[in-house]
Amino acid sequence: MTDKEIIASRIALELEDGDLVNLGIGIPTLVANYVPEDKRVTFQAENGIIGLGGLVEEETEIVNAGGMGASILEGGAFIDSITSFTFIRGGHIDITVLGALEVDQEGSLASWIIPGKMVPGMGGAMDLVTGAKKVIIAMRHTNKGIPKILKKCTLPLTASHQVNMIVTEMAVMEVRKDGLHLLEVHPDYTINDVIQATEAELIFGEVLPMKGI
Amino acid sequence: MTDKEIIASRIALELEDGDLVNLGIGIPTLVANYVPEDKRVTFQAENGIIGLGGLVEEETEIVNAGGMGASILEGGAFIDSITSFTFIRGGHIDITVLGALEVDQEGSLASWIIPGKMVPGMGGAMDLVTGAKKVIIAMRHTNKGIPKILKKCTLPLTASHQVNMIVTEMAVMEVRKDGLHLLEVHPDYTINDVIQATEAELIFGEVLPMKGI
Amino acid sequence: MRNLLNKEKFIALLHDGMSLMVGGFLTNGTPEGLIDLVVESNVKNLTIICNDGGYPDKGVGRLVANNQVKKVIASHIGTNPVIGTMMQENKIEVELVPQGTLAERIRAYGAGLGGVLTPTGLDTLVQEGKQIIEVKGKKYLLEEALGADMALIGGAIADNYGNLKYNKTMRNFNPIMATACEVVVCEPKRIIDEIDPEHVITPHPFVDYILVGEYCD
Amino acid sequence: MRNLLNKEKFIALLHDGMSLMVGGFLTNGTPEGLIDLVVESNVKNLTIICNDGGYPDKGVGRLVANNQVKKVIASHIGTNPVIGTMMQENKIEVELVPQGTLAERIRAYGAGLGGVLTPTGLDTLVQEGKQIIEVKGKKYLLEEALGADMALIGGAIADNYGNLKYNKTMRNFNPIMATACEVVVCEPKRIIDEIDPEHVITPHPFVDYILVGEYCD
Repeated sequence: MTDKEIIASRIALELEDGDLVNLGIGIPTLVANYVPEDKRVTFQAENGIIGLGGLVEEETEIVNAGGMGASILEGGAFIDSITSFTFIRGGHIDITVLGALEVDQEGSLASWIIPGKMVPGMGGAMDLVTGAKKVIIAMRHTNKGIPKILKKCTLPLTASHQVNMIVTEMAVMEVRKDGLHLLEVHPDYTINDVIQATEAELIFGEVLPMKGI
Repeated sequence: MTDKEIIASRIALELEDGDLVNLGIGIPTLVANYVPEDKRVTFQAENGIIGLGGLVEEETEIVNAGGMGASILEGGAFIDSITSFTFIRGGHIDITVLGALEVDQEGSLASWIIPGKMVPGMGGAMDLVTGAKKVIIAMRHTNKGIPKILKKCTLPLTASHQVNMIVTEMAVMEVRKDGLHLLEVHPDYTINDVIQATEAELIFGEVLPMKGI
Repeated sequence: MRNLLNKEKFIALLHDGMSLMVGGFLTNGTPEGLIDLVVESNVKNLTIICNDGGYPDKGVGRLVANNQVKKVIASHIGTNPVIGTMMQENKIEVELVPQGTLAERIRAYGAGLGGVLTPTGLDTLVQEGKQIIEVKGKKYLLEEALGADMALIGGAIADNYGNLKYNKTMRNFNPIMATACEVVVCEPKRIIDEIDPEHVITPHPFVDYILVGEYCD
Repeated sequence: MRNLLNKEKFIALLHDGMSLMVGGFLTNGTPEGLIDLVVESNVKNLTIICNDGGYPDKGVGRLVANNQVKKVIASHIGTNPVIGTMMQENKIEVELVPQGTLAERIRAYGAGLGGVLTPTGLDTLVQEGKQIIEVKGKKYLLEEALGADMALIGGAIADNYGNLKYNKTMRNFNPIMATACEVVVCEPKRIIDEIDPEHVITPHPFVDYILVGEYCD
């Protein structure tokens, strides 16, 4: 499995039967490929779909939140942006999976601006991390060796204290009141490898091998 | 014509082609009977109809804002209460016609509570008088001889400074910045009759006979 | 279909002191079958949030008549003289809210907003105890979000996935309340295979349970 | 049908310095025919309110590329590098607004509200210059209502009365913007006799003009 596949398949294990889930662009999108058959999970696209299906090649009137041709599943609904963010901000989304530039041990994240360099905008990300019941960050553990999991974010925040879980190709971490807990490590790495690649302080006791690998 | 018919038919002359209009319960409802054929007026019922039609006798799933069996005209729409009050509060209603217990020369009105006696509630009235572009009060000039058009309302207000026009069986009055102007008097009454029946100060110059009589 | 609920399971969800939002406008679109069951359960000290007080023998008025209600939050109670009388006798608490404000407060809760700024109610009794906030030189009342423990949704046609659309004027407060409660129960008028995705008013994730049985055509 | 509008009449409604809300999400549901005409009019100093910056050759991005835009209010401009470059060079002003907040601000204006209280953006740059208001012990940002001079509505099917429904995901911001502007112009994909009253998304009183002609199938 590639790093992306490791991250996506591990996150898919967090989905529960009946969940409404919003997946961000990039690695998060891949999570949909790993939903266990016995779980009925509904995906939302914030541009206005409840019951998002797979991508389609042909010209279509349906797009996903990345603007790509997409489909809707049976039992789905098309909604406007207000209803879409009623779901998102109102706590009706069980899980959102998003990428990030930085995450810190307090559960804050940065993902929408590198001042003076790149200002794509926050899109729906600020609402998603504020409103979803569970926020999972899906990203590579480092940016070419430079830690992305920090004591304190240095870039402008997307939100503070909203991240619940971080899944990388190396490890699974959970943000709790007392700090960032290292729960699982991928068999290819040691706990020390993870500590080395992480600026944040990691709290751990028994650490399990990454599930689903 | 009865008093009610005089009031309703005079108010109907205020409706312009293309207007969206909300009529309250009682005398205001009668205004719909007098819309000139050459004017396309759309009526709203705040429980959720754009394009309200007439009352119906048979059992129906459609009711008006008074809970009575009603109908919808071609080109109409059923909406929820949020959309209904988006129309109302957002200034999309051209004219609302409502009854009142008291109106004063500053354009304030009282219509939803007589403390210790009757507390029906404001329903949609507070939003209607706050949000509609033009607020017309349709009511008998007095309550069995006791003036209802006052210098200052004595009952708890529905809203302050929102009434634009008052139409009674005796007269047509307009609230302007400098006070309450007497514009028209029904041919059965003299200006003095109107002044006698009104506690508010009436400003007037040339007074016309009530239109449409 | 998932999340079907029968009479016994519904009654098991009820408890004394809970808050209930009940859809409908002068009982048009009110789920009378669910009201039957709340009466049967005889749970007490309810807070009822509804557009209006219904009638003594119809809609939420029946819960009042059965002495199950501690407080009513509504825009209008004029059609139910029982509530007026009980209010004068201090047997029931009534909070009157302008209809558009009631809709916005419920929507705000469902949408995760703390509240909205409305001009409605300024310089009236409605203003009492509320923050007045100025935006661009204009004054507004801060009206706070309003949620509840359970929504009772009526007037709906459900599909096999739990999506809802509504019959004509029965829509009113139903779709708004379906966003704003911990548990959302719908008593549909009927259940069809699938609602066209463009015609769904309340998408299925808002709906927790659909009541089936004698209360459904 | 009333309120039909041709190309010349539409262009006559445009003027320098106006604010335009443009429906669509990454140009899905954006009225490209109306954009064509705004380009043709060459009006300047526009404020554009749109979910995103579109693409350099599609959607509102074309107005930017044609140097007609003074300010963009959007949730995302990452798909249009031209805007990013012009922003760095101070040739265009960009106000980035969280997508849900953008929708709420527009809806608030259309509904006559002064603003809404949202938790989104707290403790971030979005908070700058805004009132923080506490409700029930929780902090919220006061986000003010946002209206515009004109809405350009796309992705719609109109009926002969001027009611609109929308094609699939083309709904997005269109129905919200249709409530929040002085003048609302729709470029429908097609016009049908009548939309079922239960399927209307934007009732006709919200719509001022329907564009007809070559821009309509």
